[in-house]
Amino acid sequence: MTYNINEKGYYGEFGGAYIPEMLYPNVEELRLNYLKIMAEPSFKEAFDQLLKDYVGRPSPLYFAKRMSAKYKTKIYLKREDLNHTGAHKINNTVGQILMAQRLGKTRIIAETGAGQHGVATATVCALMGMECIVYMGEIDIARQAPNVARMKMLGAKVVPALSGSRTLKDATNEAIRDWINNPVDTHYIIGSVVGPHPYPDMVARFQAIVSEEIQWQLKEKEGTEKPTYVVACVGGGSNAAGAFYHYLEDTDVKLIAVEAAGKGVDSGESAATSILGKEGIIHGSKTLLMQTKDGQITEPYSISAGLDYPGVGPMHAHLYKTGRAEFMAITDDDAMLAGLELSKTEGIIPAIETAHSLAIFKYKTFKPEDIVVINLSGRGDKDLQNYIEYFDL
Amino acid sequence: MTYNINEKGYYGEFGGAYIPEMLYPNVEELRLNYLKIMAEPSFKEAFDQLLKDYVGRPSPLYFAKRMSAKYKTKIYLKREDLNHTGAHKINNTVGQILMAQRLGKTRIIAETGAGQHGVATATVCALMGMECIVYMGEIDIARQAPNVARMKMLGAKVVPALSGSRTLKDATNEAIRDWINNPVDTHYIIGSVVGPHPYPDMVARFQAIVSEEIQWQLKEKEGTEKPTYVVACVGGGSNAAGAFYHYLEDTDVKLIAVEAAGKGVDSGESAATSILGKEGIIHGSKTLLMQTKDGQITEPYSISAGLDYPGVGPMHAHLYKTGRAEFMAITDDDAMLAGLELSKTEGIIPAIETAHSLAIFKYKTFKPEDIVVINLSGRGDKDLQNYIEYFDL
Amino acid sequence: MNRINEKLNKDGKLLSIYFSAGYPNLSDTASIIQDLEKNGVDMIEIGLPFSDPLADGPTIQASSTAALKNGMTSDVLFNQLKDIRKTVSIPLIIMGYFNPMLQYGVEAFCAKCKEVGVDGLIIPDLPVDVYDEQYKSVFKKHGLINVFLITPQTSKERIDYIDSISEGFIYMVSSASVTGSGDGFGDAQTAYFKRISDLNLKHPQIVGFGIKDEHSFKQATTHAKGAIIGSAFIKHLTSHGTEKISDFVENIKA
Amino acid sequence: MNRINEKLNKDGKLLSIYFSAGYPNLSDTASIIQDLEKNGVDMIEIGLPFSDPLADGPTIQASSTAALKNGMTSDVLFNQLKDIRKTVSIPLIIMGYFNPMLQYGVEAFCAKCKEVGVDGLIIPDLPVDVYDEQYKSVFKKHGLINVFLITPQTSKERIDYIDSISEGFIYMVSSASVTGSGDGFGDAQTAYFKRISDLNLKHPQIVGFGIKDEHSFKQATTHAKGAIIGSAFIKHLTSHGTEKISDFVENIKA
Ligand SMILES: Cc1ncc(COP(=O)(O)O)c(C=O)c1O
Ligand SMILES: Cc1ncc(COP(=O)(O)O)c(C=O)c1O
Repeated sequence: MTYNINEKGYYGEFGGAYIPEMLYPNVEELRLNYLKIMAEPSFKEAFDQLLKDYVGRPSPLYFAKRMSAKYKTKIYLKREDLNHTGAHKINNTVGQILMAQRLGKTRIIAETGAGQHGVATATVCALMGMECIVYMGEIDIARQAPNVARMKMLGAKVVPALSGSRTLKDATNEAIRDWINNPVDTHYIIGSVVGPHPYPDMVARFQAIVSEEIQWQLKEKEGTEKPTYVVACVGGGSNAAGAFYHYLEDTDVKLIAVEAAGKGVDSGESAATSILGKEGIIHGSKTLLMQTKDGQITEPYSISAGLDYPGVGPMHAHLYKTGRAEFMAITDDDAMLAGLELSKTEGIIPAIETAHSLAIFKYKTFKPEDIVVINLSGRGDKDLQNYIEYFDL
Repeated sequence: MTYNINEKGYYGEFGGAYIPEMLYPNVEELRLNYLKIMAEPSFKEAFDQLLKDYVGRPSPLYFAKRMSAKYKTKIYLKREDLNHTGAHKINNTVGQILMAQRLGKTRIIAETGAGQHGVATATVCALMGMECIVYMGEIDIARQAPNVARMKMLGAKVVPALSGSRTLKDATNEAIRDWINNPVDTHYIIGSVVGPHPYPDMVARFQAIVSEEIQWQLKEKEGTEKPTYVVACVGGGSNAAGAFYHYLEDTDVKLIAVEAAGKGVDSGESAATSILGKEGIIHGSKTLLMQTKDGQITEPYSISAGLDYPGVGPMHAHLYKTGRAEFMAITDDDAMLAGLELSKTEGIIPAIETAHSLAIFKYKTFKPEDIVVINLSGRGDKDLQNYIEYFDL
Repeated sequence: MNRINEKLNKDGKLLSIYFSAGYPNLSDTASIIQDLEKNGVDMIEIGLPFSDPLADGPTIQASSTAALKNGMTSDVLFNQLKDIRKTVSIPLIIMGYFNPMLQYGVEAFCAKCKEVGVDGLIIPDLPVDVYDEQYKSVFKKHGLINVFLITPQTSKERIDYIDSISEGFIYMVSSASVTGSGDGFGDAQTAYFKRISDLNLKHPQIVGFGIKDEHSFKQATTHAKGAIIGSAFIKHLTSHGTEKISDFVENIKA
Repeated sequence: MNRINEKLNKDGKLLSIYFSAGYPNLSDTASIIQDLEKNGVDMIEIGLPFSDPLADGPTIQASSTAALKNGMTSDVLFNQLKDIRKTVSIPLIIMGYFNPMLQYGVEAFCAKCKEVGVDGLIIPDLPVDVYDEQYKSVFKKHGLINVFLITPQTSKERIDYIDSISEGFIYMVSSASVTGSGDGFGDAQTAYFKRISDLNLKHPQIVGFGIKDEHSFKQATTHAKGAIIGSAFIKHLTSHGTEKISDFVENIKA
């Protein structure tokens, strides 16, 4: 059994490219070229150079001494929060902008929920002098004003998605519509391991730098490349895909994917997609998604805008189905408390998305000799307003 | 002639420790021990380790391709904005918290203006489990709400300075008062190269990592350790001190210090301390400061809270007086435009403080073969509200 | 012989109309179909509404959303159609996204289509190759024709492939754009219609996307067997309700 | 002989009062000095207000700020004091921060002090060693006594050094704290007063910080030659104006 993608673009039974014919040429062009381009030495060089000098990689693997003492195990934090723009998202957008250039595209579109991917996309477009249009739900625009301002500072045009629930799912619909209308000059930078093949694989490969670095960094620190556990939160799944990537086939390394339980898995206000979802098609991919009995996609809920997505990438659907990864669901309240705890014990304010993965210590006990690597996917600056209100600071 | 400090704690005629007797034991303890402690292998190791794994050093030296093309010279950005907490300030607080531990202190106080140093101090206190009190002008508390929230998330107590103009200068007074009242258990983490000897020198040494890295990074990229110019903005002067440090005595390398001209050097609303200041004593140090004919310290003005300080560190007073560094004064308007320009051409939103150093290209022409290293002292997330309002985004 | 093929075999240009089932009111579906046939429409695409219709423009999306709010589901639709063949004889095609069909069960969905007298399906997000490998036999078993799309960007090779597995007509997307945009056809589009016509494919083409009046209908059918109108008809329903369907159809066929 | 030394040579405990020049009103300086002498105060510290008085507590800072607002400057003060020696004979000391003096010119400042009859200076932020190296000769030239502070944290060695370069009294800070805090003296402080007294220094000590009433004055002067009251007197001025200075002094000396 393999846990990675097969030559047809599927992880087990999940994946594929369930796209309208209008998108076929674009997606096919990408499918035929992405591996070839990524293998070109000049691409690799440009990608590595930007990750190093622009993004600030390698991101540290930090031994969290006080957290480790508190939970009586060895906790390492992979510091994606220190990347330029403040999250793992930029690893992918740097890769995709180089890909878009090599495909001769001149116009970039993207969707965004919390705005992190939108900012990361606007950033690389500014860097390359490319036109950038970001679709964002009208409601998210209102509640993520600082990230909207960042995108505008960076020269991007932010277009409100006015349909549906006016959040991430609808922004994605709008971006796809734009792509259908602009089939020749435009590249769509998807922000997670979702969408039609080859997006999930391409994004996972760009994010794989995370586990590549964990391997040699852990070797330096612990004499082994293998942690006992790798833990990551899952919205679409890209930071988890990156953190898991080089460990996928090595079942000695246990994987924990943490989803947002919102107000409780069974509360009706949740985003615990794997647990609550059923097989279906969303945004071009066969995967697990939250939907009505009748096949209408439902609106999820989480306090964290970045986990507030009704689907999950096909890799994660497969990891769930096969049991390769353990899936945990963490509520808003537990996540917020874990975010505060990390702030006070390690001086790191995490994104609320990330805070979900830090909350697992409340529910899971580790052995003193276990090495638990948590992917610290982003910093909490964007979430301050939320923290302030929640804790009445 | 030396441009660095002498054994008596002076840079030329500037520096010294003009402190009340109540502070003498504390400052003297520090003076007698700081060099010894910094030279201890265990201190060095702990400092280097934290800078690497926690702060995320080395910060990249990034060749800004599009800015370079635009201004027809080679522009490198030293990415202090990528440090944990988003500015150079943390280099110093990491050093000082280790110093405080070795001096047996258990309680930390700090002053802050924009909140960056307060956040950096609260961060290292959380990391070490130390009590942290941050003094901040009542007016700054109101206009820098996100940084206040960050400090509280990190477990620090933020105390409003209610006297005087209720900004940075007064917060510093309050911090000094606190120290006078708590002479035994407390270490005062000053946030810039200001205050009584040995603070300016100690802070400069902690920030010197910046130019240490520039040396080997530039060697890798350009085959020489020596840029033609090193440019940095100056509030108290710590990021400039760090960027200049290893080049101080090498007059082949030209130094440019950029101060805030506010609404114009001669507008009466300015913070161009070196140009407008006269010799005097502020916060324990003999230096240049803005004052009335009668010796009362005046309140400066700049759109950037971090440059809004009526004094400047004694090192910079000396660099100004001797002509070792060129001092330029940049207005609010020029700085804001330069911040927007960097965002749109390189995808990096700088702190407004930093934006001042980017504005020099409007006034100074460089040769195509010149290597201009700009210390990108911090990221602009904290300034978004200001940018939004200024540009009506 | 499937009603779609029968219709395609006849002379003359075909007018096909799309609307969202359950719009403007939940129970309008059957009567709209009846009215359309009465007024001389040749074929109908019944839209099965979906929460996230990413290949549709704002007009169809809005009618979909309204229909869902009205309570439309696959079951409701089949129920509304259960006696449709007592009154209606033109070809009926369900057009919808794949996920609701997948949840219904593709086999069960096809069986129901056959039971109520639906002749074919258009599923924009079911790719040709997936259909070919996994679902063709089910569709055949229930006598359903699956209709595929081509666009100006579709390669000759792929057109041939699509032609080879098609059984009714080829849905020729007028331009690579979501439904409801554009304003009459320009030179590039009419050249494209002609280019495809000149390929002499085995299956006739019906143009969709951007047809809204007599003029664009004529343009589209100069080189193609027929044309489908969607957004323009839905706008008509939104403005005039279900009373004046005859006006709309007469205007096209004028 | 300097008036300060003369006073220190006399028997009995000395009451010294601090207030900010120019407070409550700009022109109150001289009359407050006169009133204080009239009511039996032994020595006066005239506060030269400063924008950033970092060793002072909130009360003195507030009176400083008010005095600056009233228009107090070094020049104004010297002008107000120009005839003071016509009416006042007790020692007068100017207490202020170093920067205004530096701007005035230390030499010029000292000359002016001498001219108007000021006997000494207390400059909290002028360190002993800087004074020793750079300014001692200027002070001497103008017959001014510079007063240094010691605190409970000051080492024996440093106390000896300070004693060696002092010429009047040693300002013994009651606790290492800014002015105006604390509430009577505890065991630690009285032990400290005794410890210093037992050193038998060359120069007498006068206690400052935290004295506000008869009780604390008695405590402070059990082992010291005198005590300085600052914040408590300023609070009195704030509440009662300049009319009832006698009440305040009587309460202390009761
Ligand atoms: C910090 C952070 N972590 C995690 C996520 C979730 O996305 P993914 O599951 O693709 O990593 C987001 C999305 O915005 C994010 O900003
Ligand atoms: C980003 C940034 N740059 C510069 C400064 C000015 O301080 P300094 O001159 O000590 O570097 C500050 C102070 O807050 C700052 O936040």
